Amino acid sequence: MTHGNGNKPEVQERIGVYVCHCGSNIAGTVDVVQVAQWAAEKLKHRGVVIAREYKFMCSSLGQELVEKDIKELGLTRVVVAACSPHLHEKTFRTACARAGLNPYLCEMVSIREQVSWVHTDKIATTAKAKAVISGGVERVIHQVPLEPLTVPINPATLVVGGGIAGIQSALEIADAGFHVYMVEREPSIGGHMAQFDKTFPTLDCAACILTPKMVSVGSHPNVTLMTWSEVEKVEGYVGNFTVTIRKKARKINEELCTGCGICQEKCPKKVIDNVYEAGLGYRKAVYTPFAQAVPRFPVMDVENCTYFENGKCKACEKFCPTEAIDFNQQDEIVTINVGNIVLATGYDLFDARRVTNYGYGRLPNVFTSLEMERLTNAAGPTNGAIVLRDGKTTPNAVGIIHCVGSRDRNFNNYCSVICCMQSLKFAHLVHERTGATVYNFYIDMRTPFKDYDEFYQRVMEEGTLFVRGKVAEVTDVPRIPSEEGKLIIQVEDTLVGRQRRIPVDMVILSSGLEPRADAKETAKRFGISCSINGWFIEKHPKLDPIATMTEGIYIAGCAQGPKDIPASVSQGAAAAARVLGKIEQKEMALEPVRASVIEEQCSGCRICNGLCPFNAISFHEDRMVSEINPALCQGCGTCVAACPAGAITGTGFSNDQIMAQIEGLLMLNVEKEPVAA
Amino acid sequence: MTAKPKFAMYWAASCGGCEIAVLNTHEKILDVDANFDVVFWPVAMDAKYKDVEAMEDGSILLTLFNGGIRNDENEHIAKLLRKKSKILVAFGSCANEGCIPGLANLSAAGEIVHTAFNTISTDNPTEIYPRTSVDVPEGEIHIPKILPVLKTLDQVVDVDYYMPGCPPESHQIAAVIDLVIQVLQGKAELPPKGSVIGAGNSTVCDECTRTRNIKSIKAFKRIFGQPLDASLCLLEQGIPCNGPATRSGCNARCPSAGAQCIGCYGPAEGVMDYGARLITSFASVIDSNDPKQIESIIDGIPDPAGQFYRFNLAGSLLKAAVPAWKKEKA
Amino acid sequence: MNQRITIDPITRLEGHGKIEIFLNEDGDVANTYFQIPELRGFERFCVGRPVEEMPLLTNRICGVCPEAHHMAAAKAADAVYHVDPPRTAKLLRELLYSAFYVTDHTTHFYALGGPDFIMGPDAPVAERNILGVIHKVGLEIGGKVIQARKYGHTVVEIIGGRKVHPCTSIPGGLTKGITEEQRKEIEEMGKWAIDFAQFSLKIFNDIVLGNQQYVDLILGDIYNHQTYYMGMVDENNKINFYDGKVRVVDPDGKEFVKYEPKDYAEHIAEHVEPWTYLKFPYLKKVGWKGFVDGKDSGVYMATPLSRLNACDGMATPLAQEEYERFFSTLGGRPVHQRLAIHWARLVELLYAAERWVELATDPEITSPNFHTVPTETPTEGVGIVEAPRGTLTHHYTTDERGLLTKVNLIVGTTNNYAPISMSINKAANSLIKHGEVVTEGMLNMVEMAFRAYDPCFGCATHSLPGQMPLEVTIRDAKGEPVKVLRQYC
Amino acid sequence: MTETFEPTIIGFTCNWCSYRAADLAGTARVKYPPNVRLIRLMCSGRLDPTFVFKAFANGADGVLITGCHPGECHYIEQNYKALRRFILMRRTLQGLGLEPVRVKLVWASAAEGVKLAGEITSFVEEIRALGPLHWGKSDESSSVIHQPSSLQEEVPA
Repeated sequence: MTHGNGNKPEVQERIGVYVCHCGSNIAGTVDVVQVAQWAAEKLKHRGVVIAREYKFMCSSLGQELVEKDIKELGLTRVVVAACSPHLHEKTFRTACARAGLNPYLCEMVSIREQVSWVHTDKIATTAKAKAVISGGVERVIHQVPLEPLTVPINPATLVVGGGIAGIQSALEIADAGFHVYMVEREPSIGGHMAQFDKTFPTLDCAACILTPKMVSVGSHPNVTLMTWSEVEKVEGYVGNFTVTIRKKARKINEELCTGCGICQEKCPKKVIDNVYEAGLGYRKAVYTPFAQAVPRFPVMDVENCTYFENGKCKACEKFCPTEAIDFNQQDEIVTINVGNIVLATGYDLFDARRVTNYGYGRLPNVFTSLEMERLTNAAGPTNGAIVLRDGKTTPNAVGIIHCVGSRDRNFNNYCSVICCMQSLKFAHLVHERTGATVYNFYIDMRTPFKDYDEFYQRVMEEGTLFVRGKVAEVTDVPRIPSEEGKLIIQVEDTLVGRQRRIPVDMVILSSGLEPRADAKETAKRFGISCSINGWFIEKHPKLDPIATMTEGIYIAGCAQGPKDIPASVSQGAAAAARVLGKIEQKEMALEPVRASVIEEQCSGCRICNGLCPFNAISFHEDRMVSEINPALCQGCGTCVAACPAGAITGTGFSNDQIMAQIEGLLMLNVEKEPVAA
Repeated sequence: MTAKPKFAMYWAASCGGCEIAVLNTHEKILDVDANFDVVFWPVAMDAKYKDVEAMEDGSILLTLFNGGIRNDENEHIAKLLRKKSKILVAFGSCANEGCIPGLANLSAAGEIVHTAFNTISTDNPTEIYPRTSVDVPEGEIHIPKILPVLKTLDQVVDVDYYMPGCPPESHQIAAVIDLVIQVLQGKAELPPKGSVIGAGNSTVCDECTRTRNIKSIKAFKRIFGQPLDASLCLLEQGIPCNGPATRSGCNARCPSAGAQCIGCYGPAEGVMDYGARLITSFASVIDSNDPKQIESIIDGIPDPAGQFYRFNLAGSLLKAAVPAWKKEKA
Repeated sequence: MNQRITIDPITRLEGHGKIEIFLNEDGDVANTYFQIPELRGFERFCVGRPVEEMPLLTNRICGVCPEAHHMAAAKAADAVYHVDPPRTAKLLRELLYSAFYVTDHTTHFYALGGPDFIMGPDAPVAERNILGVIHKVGLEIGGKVIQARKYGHTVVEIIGGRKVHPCTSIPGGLTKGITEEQRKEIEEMGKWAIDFAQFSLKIFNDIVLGNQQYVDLILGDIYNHQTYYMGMVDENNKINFYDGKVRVVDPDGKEFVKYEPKDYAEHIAEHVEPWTYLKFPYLKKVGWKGFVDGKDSGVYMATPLSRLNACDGMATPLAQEEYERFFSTLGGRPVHQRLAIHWARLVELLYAAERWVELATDPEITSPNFHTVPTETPTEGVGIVEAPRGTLTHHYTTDERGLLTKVNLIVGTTNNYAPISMSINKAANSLIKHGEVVTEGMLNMVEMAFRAYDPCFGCATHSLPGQMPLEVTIRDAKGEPVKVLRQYC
Repeated sequence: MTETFEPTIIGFTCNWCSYRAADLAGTARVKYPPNVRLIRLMCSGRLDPTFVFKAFANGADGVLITGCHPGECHYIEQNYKALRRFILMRRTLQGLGLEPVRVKLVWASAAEGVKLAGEITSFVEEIRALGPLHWGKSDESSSVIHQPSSLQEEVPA
């Protein structure tokens, strides 16, 4: 019960210490030669049999040094003092494995990012490097060989969200010959893209490129499509998820329905279409959101259906040639088993009403970008005619405001990425179809990526006027006669450096993108996390933007953050590639950093039971002990730290290792060596 | 004369409860007498210090040592008995982890004396305090030196076995006596050196019959502040019961008597710091993510240091509170 | 230059008590010092703890009489919270306490103090112990003694949750009650205890009172101190161990004061000497006059004898008879002879056993109403009970959260620190004349004087176990040991 | 000590945010005092108070605990458990007479290298101002504590 008072038994391990110069990156501020000598002498009694320094440990020559020593000196542990383990831990572990040493017996300590690069005083920096190494040595002594845990992979995949990203993912996997379940919340797949007319910068028609893909999803033998459906529960772990899905009642028998559309024709009830037509058009109480909807089956809008309101009508039923109408149809709960999950749940459009000083909802001729998409759409409410709310007047002057709700402390700080290009697209379409004068109000013009800036040049050449400045206000209160009956845009032109009032007939608000309102619940349901802004968090912002912290769950499209169509498509495809990779492996190895319960020490107090966000901990009433499912465990170690009986251990980061590392880090103090000069 | 192995039991700074617990094994005492030559046991028989000194090193087979190391005499005898004994057992909470007297390590030893000699009923206008050596008219007389911090037995000598409890349960003592006798008769093996004996490896919850569920604490409560459900886990009722972190072996006596476990059996197998286990487990199940609310929930534990280190302070990683170290430097 | 006789204690080894005797040139006793060398500091480290923990913390002051501290602490905590526990709680606490008394007094009479009489002061050291008693009185007595201890501890466990260091008393009452089955069991054991107590008194009659030599010994001057006597009494001035007022009678047996526990500090003060860790309580209003007896010295005694001296009788019939016989035999109240403590202890043993049964048969004892939730803001409180070895006082002050800010403890044996020192001094004086060598029998008498008090320095120093092993070595002028005497534990 | 006191500080980082923040500080060559020595855990939820006590017992003058921002934990919500433990642990250490500022909890995302460096710098300064802790140091010597003289000094009259 006495702890850590110096005198430890002689160490049995044979440890090799390798100090990297990293050119001058480390050697510049750390006396690596002295550190190596020090390790060889001062840490001998701790089992260090060899300590080397080398220019670049990560080079093949450097790695060979380690391998050679393992073989020839019979090293049982390796400590590499170099850059961050996040860069080269794998490199050196693999090297050890090549030499026949269990890779987890290799400990990497960072003396670059956290030592040589952040300190200046060479003596102090060198001393700290020693401390860090002695910590690593103490830690590695207590490391144990670990074997990764392998789980079989169910080849079926769940894709959540039928937007372009999800569609791309689903098709890639299905085409590769594996089964895909696609779950879409709306009656039809297609997502936001289905609402667009033209797509920047090429201006090819969204429908033309999207609908074929939608059709092939709908008809693909390897795809089970579940629209008007939502995921309710996800259990299990990578390779073996069990997903519970609620198929909302369409009140239409999909077996019998041919999608002829007679029910929609006959339905007497007109309803404003706030979803697809953005409130500019009508649909019926039984409807398919748009002509090319996939699947073709309509959905009955129970809130608005006359029959459900007062028990009369049933027109649809009367006229349906296949008797597919089923007023008594109930929601259906379906459970499926899949090995991997792709989340492509998309975004919500920023509600322009929130920027009250721009007047949307109050000033009739202020439009949102989505409304504009519908107006310009040949299949839209005006058959593509760009007119004011009155439905006939063509505007003479149009103002397009960028960054509505984006890059704005009051709303969202981030850039929504697509608004600039979308605004340029509108500028072009307005100019092309109405010849009106077009003003674009922007903070910064952001046109990266292929052919984007060219498009910007083109729109400028077409004579669109660009005003650099954040619009203060859109008002219909004139100050001078010429402003009568106009919408006046109040803005500081930061290029000329003065306030301007620009009268126009029509204002288009280029709204930004926001995470789905229910993104956080969705994240929780799938065991992943959201950023402060609410976008799903990827495993690594640069090196792994597809995977998440939860094995077997991938993210694609705007659910991960604002992006345009090509980016969404590539991410969808990338997610598919990752899934296919997993499927091909048939089984996968999980990082062996895991917690486990020592049953004879577990008192069954159940303190740990509520602590695991991955539901890896279960309680056995019969034996009165808790148990951890290694496949579900993500290795965070929270339960290890919480167990009052010390009955939970965590591999890779065991108490012994960490306690030893603390002792090692502080050993220099015990030796009364100066921490810094 | 007698070929029987020698047995000794000694108390240092302790309350005598350990001796009573041994006497409460009743007839087992006779077994000890039958199988051992009891050479030294102040509470039960007379023996001379010089007798012990005269013995060969290692000539006592088994010594049960209870009591903490409070003064230099305790330390002196601990070292003597270590020298003379083959097997030295830290017997009872005091010798294991300091027990309640170890709470003295919350303050400087000087303050302990000062407080004791300035109580409301103490008549001490001239600030007289005990001194280790005093000149009386007839000559000089001495009393032992109090150590700056109370130490556990294994902080001053090497200990072979640990037998926890305040006091150790009589049925556990009886079991250990049986084991030792069996070992003497070659019918059993001694556990590895350093083992904890006469106790379980798990914690009190393991033996507690109260029903328990997934825990989620909205408020910590005082034991006397409200009626309690006699069959439900006390911690789930908000009572800071130390059972989850306290070594099993007592048959969950206090919880089954409606009182919270106060931790007299010390940490569970392999645990490095008893208090830390309670801090982390209690905190983990606090039902709030809001710092302010967490603070106010924790207000329900008015004396965390005492709550978590009631018996274990001297044996904890930190051994004593800052003042105990600070004052010492004076 | 003075010669020094070190009554060289095992305490060098025990750290548990030490006596220094200084002789003058003539070889007569110049002075004696009885030192207590340890201190654990409960008054200090209990500060900051929640008051409801005191019954658990102060248990650990003494493992021999944890029940006494548990009770005093519980009562002080009740007072701090201004809560009056339900009757059932009080009955249960006193029931536990009475059973404990039976155990404790039994242990002392048979294993510690009694052998002196049963075996006789001249009996060889090796025989003056429980085994000797067994041989003399008969084997079954050993079984009975063990039985008595067992029964007592069983009751403590049933009500207190544990055999040693009970855990069920909280501010406002208890954490649990008892069932009818348990009550029956307790009652049966209690009845047995009454028989046992009477049996013990019979032994005392036959062996001690039947032997004039012993009676003379008891009445001998060497054990005579004219001091004040303290004990707790109920509203009828009958002895009560658990509750009541503290009554002090003067050396003539007249009531000197009867105070409420909360007023203890007006009546008791503690004197300090630099050569010991233990303080010397005395009657404040009389004052500290040193280690002297008589009316003008504040020195008082708190033992079974002092309790009998301080009360007007016993609350139970059988004990009352014995009480009367006690004083008629010894010549009326008060009795100053210390050796009479042994007899007094047996009278209390009988009372405790009778009380045990009384309480166990109270209709309310099994009621589920064993706790009242405190509602008042905690402030300050004093709890006093009669510990077997003397009046035990716990005094707490807390903040509004019930965390202790002040703790004061005056425990059983401490009350007797001065009288014990005086007895030692007196014995030494009468023993050691001109440094002449004295007989074993006379030396034993010193020991008897000392042990009569059944000093428990576990309580006293808050550091020592129940009994004090003491080895007295008399050295001649050359410092050679000539005689050894020893107190048993 | 005549020359300025150089505190030793043990810092605990989580693998996903604060350790990466420390890496980022390095990559960006942000400078901070060398007094801090970092230990990598998978998650701040792994932080066992035992580690902190161990650090103090072995001579650390301060302990820095870092993790992902609330709501950004890579294990979803484990940093909240770290927060709860930190608060109760700090209370307990206060009860043991420790200046509460000697333990510090800092949230740092993988992108906040500069912030983390700043926090470290200010923490080192705070601890330097407090002076050495020396917890357990006096344990080696078991000298008397209340020689009459020394006691009189110790005891505020």
